[in-house]
Amino acid sequence: MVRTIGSMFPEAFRHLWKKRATVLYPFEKLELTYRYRGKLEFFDERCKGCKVCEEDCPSFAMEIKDEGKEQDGKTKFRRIYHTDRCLFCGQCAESCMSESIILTKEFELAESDKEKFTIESTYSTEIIAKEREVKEDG
Amino acid sequence: MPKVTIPVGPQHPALKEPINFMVSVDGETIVDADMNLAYSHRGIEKLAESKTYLQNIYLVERICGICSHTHTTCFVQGVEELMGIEVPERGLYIRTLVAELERIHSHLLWTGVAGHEIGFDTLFMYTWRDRELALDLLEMITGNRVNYGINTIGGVRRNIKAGMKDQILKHIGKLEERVQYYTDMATTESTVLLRAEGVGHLPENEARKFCAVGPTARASNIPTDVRKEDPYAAYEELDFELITSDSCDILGRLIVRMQEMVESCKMARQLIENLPSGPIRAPMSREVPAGEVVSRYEAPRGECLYYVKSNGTFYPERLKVRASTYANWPAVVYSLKGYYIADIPLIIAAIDPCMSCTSRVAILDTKDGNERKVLDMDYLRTYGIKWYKEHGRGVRRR
Amino acid sequence: MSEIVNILLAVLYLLVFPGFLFLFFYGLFCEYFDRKLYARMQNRVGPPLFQPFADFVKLLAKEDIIPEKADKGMFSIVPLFAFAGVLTAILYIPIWRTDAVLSFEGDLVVVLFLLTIPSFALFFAGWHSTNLFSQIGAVRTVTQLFGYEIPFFFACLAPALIMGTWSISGILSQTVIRPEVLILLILAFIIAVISLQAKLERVPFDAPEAETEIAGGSLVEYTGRRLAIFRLMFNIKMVICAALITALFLGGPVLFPAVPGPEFIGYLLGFVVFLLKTLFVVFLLTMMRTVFARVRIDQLLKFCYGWLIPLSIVQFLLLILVRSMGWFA
Amino acid sequence: MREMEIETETGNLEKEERIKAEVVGKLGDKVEKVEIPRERRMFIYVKRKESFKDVVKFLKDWLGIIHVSAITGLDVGDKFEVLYHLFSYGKEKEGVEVTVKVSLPKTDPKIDSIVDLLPGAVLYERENHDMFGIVPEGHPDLRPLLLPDDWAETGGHPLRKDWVEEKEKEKEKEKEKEGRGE
Repeated sequence: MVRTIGSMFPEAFRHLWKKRATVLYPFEKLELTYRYRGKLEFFDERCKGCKVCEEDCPSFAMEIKDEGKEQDGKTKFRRIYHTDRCLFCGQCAESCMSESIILTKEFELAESDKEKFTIESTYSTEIIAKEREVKEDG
Repeated sequence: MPKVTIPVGPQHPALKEPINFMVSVDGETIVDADMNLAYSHRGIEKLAESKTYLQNIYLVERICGICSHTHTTCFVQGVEELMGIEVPERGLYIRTLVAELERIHSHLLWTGVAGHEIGFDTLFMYTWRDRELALDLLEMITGNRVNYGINTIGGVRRNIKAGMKDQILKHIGKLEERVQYYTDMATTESTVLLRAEGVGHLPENEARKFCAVGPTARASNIPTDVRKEDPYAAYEELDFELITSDSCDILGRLIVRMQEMVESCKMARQLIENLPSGPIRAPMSREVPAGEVVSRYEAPRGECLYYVKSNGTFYPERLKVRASTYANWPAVVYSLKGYYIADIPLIIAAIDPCMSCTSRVAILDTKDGNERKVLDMDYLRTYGIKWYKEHGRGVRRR
Repeated sequence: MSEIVNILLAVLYLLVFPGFLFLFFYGLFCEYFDRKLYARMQNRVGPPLFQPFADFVKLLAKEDIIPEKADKGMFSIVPLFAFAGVLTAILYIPIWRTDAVLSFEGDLVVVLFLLTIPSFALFFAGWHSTNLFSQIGAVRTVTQLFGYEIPFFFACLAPALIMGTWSISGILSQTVIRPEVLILLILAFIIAVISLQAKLERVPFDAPEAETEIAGGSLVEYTGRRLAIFRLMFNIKMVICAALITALFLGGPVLFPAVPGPEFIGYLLGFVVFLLKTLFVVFLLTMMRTVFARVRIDQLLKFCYGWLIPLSIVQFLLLILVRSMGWFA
Repeated sequence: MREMEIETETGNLEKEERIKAEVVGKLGDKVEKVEIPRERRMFIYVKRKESFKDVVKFLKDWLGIIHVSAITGLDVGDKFEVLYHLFSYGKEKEGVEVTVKVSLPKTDPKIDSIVDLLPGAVLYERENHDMFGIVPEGHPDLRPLLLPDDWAETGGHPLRKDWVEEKEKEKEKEKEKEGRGE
C-alpha cells in the first residue's frame, strides 16, 4: 500500500483562504425547504371536528374537545395544541380530512413561559365555503 | 505487574453515548473487558404496545437519530407484509433513495468520529462539512434533516419532483468526489494507518461466532448484506457490489465503509435515473390483521431486525427491535483484548456504536444506604429547582 | 544608587518585559493564533481575539476542587512550580537584540533544563491526583519525555557545537557574523520542531493528554485557578520554546541584512522580527497538528528512537566533520 | 446463463422447502410444524421445550445456520413464547430467516441456553432474562443487562403483560391507604 505523510496538507493549506463553512446562526439563517415541518397553523373554519388528528398524534399534542351545542344547533369545539409535546411529524396534517391543518416553516419555538406552549381556540363547525388549497405533495 | 481495572464510561470523552466498559489492563495492554449496557433504557418496546401502528412509525423513528429511516422502513415493511399491501414501485424507489442517502451520511459521520477518536480533528471537520451535502438532499426530499418522517404504511409521504432530479445528481456528483478524496487520503496517510492497521483484529471465524453484522462482519470477510441476501424495497433491481475486506481490522472497516459510500452514490444515481412514474403510496386501513412477521433491513451499521406480532386490533401485541449495534457488542469485547489503552476509543468506535436510549428513571441511594427510591423526572426537576433556590446564592458567592 | 536601579531593572525584566506581563499577553495571543489558524484550516470560524483571555478569566472564577484522596500540598504547589520554571527561562533568550537580559556561558543548558520542569510538574500533578486516568497520563508524560528529550537536546546543542559557545546570546552573535552556517542546521531545525511538538504534547504526539483516550491525562482532576495556571504555563512554554528555536536556528531578532539607524529603531525592528519569527514557528506547530492523527505512545518512542535520534546524530557528525575541516572556523 | 437459472429457481420456495424437508425428516417427532409464510422466511414450531436445543443443534451442525439475529420473548397470556431468529447465510437472495419458536409455561420459565452452541446469543438471552424472567439454564452470566443492577429484586419483568410500573404501584398503595384513612 502506498504510504504518504501529511497528505492532507495541501487541502488544509488551501482552506486558509477559503470562506468558512460555518453558518453563524442566529445571525445567518439557512433557507428552509417548503417541505419543512414546523409549527402547525390551523384553519378553524374548515375543521369538522372529526378528531382524526387527535387519534393519530403520536405524542398527544392535539386535543379536540366537545363544548356542547350552540343556540343555533351547531356543535361547538375547543382545540388545544401543545407545542411542547408536538414532535412535528406532520401526521395530523396528513390525516386531516378537511385540510384544516397546515405546517409552517416556523421553528424557533423556545419560550420561557410554559403556558405559551398551549395554544387554544374555540370555534364551531360552520364550514365556510372557501376554495381549497391544493396540498403541495401527494 | 498488578492488573488495574479502568472504567471507560458511562461518561468518557471517547463515547458519545453512555455505555460502560470495565477494562482490565496490564500496563498499557488490555487483558480483559466487560461491558455494561443500557444506562438509558427508554422502554420503547413496551411503549409501542400502547400506540397504534401509525403512531408507532414516529416512535420507532426516534429510536436513533442517525438511522431514523432504517427503523421506520423496517417497521413499515413488516406491517405492510402483515396487511398484504403492495407498495407502488415509485414509493419503493424513493424509500430506497432516502435509505442510501442516509447510509452516505451515516458513514461520513462515522469517518469523522473515527478521525476524532484518533485526534485527527481536521478529518472530522471536513467529513462533517461534506455530510451536509447528503443532509441537504434529505432535507430537500423529505423536509427534515434528521427524522425524515417520509415512511408511512403503504408507501412514502413525499414525492420527488421533476426539478429535484438535477440537484440530486449534482450533489451526488460532489459527494462522490469528496468520498473518493477521503478514501485516498485515509488509506494512504501514515498516521491513520499507524492507528488503524492491525488494530482490533476480528478474524472471520470469531466474527461468525459472535454474530457480527454489517460493515464489521464484511470487514472480517463475511459476505453478508441484507440488501443482497434478502432484498427488500427496490434493491432487487439495483446493480451494486457487496464490499468485503479480508484485513479483519479497523482499516478494513474503514475501507469497507468508504467503498460502500461509493456504491451508495452509484445506487442513488441509478434510482434517480430510473425513477418509475405512478403513485407513491397505496391506500391503507388502520386495522392490521392478526399475524406475525419478521422484517429485516440493512442499516448503515448492519442488519436491523423487527418482529411484529399483531392480534387484529389497532395496537401491536409485540414489537421487537434488534438494532444493529446491539449485535456487534460481543465482537467489540473480543477485539479489545490484547490491544493498548490508546486503541480503546477507536475499537469501540469502529462498529459505529449507537446506544440510542434515554432513561426516565434514577435510582437513589439515601444516606443510610438501605432505602432505595425510584425518582421520576418530575421529582428530579422540582428537587433541582428547590435546591437551587436554597443554595443558589451560596453557589454564586463561592 | 546604581544598585537600586539594577534591582528595579531586574524586577522590571522579571515582571513586565520580557517577563510575566509580556509573556502573559503574548502567550495568550499565540494560543489565539494557533486556534484561529487551526480553525481556518478546518474551514471553521475560530475564536475571536480575546477568547483565550476570556477563557483564562473564566477559569479563575470557577470553583476550585481538590480531590479528597489527592496529595493536597503537591496538587496545589505543582502548577506554580511549573509556571515559575518557564518564566525564568525567558531571561536567557534574546528578544530585541542579540544578547539576552541574563547570559553566561552555558545558559543554553540551563534553559533546556528549565523547559523540562513542566513535564515533571505534569507528572507529579497527574500522579498526585490519584485518578486512574491522570496516573496513566503521568506515566505517559514521563515515557514520552525519554522519547523527545534526547533529539531535542541534540538538535539544540548542534548550533552550540558549530558556533563554539554554550550561551544562547553567544550563539546569536556568532550567527550574525556568519549567517551562512544556518544552512548547515536545517536538519537540526526540523528535528527540533518535531520534537518540540512532542514536548508541547500536541497532536500527533499528544498521547499523554489524549482527550478521547484518557480524558485529558494528568490534568483530569484540575479545575479553576490551578487549571488556569497550567494552561497559561502551556502557552508560555510554547512561546519560549518557539523563541528558543528562533534564537538558535532562525537568527532571533536579527534582521538580515541589518538596517542602519539609531539604536532604539534597531531594537524595535528586532522585536518585531522576533515576533514574526516566533509566529512562524507556531505556524509550523499548528500545521503539524492539523494534518496528522495522534500516534500511540509506543509508536512515538519508536519514531523518536528510530528516526529522530539517528538523524540528530548524523547532524552532529556532520557538524563535527565541518568543524574539524575548519571550513567555518 | 446458469446463474440466471439459479436465480429463477430460488424465486420459488425451493431452498425453504429443502430446509423444511431436512428438518421434518430428521427431527420429525420434535417439531410440531414448519411454516413458510413467504420467500426467505420460515417458522419452526418446536413441540416440547426439552427437545428445543436438539433442533438448534441440528440446524447448526447439519444446515450450518450459525447466525443468531435476535431472540424475542413473547407473553401470550398463559405461557411464554421464545422466538429464536436464526439466519442462514446465503448467496444472492438465498439467505433464509429461520425462526424457531418454543413455548414455555409461565410457572416454570426455564429453557436450555444455547450460548455454548451459538455464542452470539449471549446478550439476547440476558435481555430476555431481564425483560421476561425467562431463565436460560447454563448461561454463564446472568447479571441484569438492560435493567439497572438492582432492579430484579423489586421491579419485576417489564415486558410481561401484567407488569405494573413501580410508580403506579406506589400510587395505588397510597390510594388504598387514603381509602382506609377515610
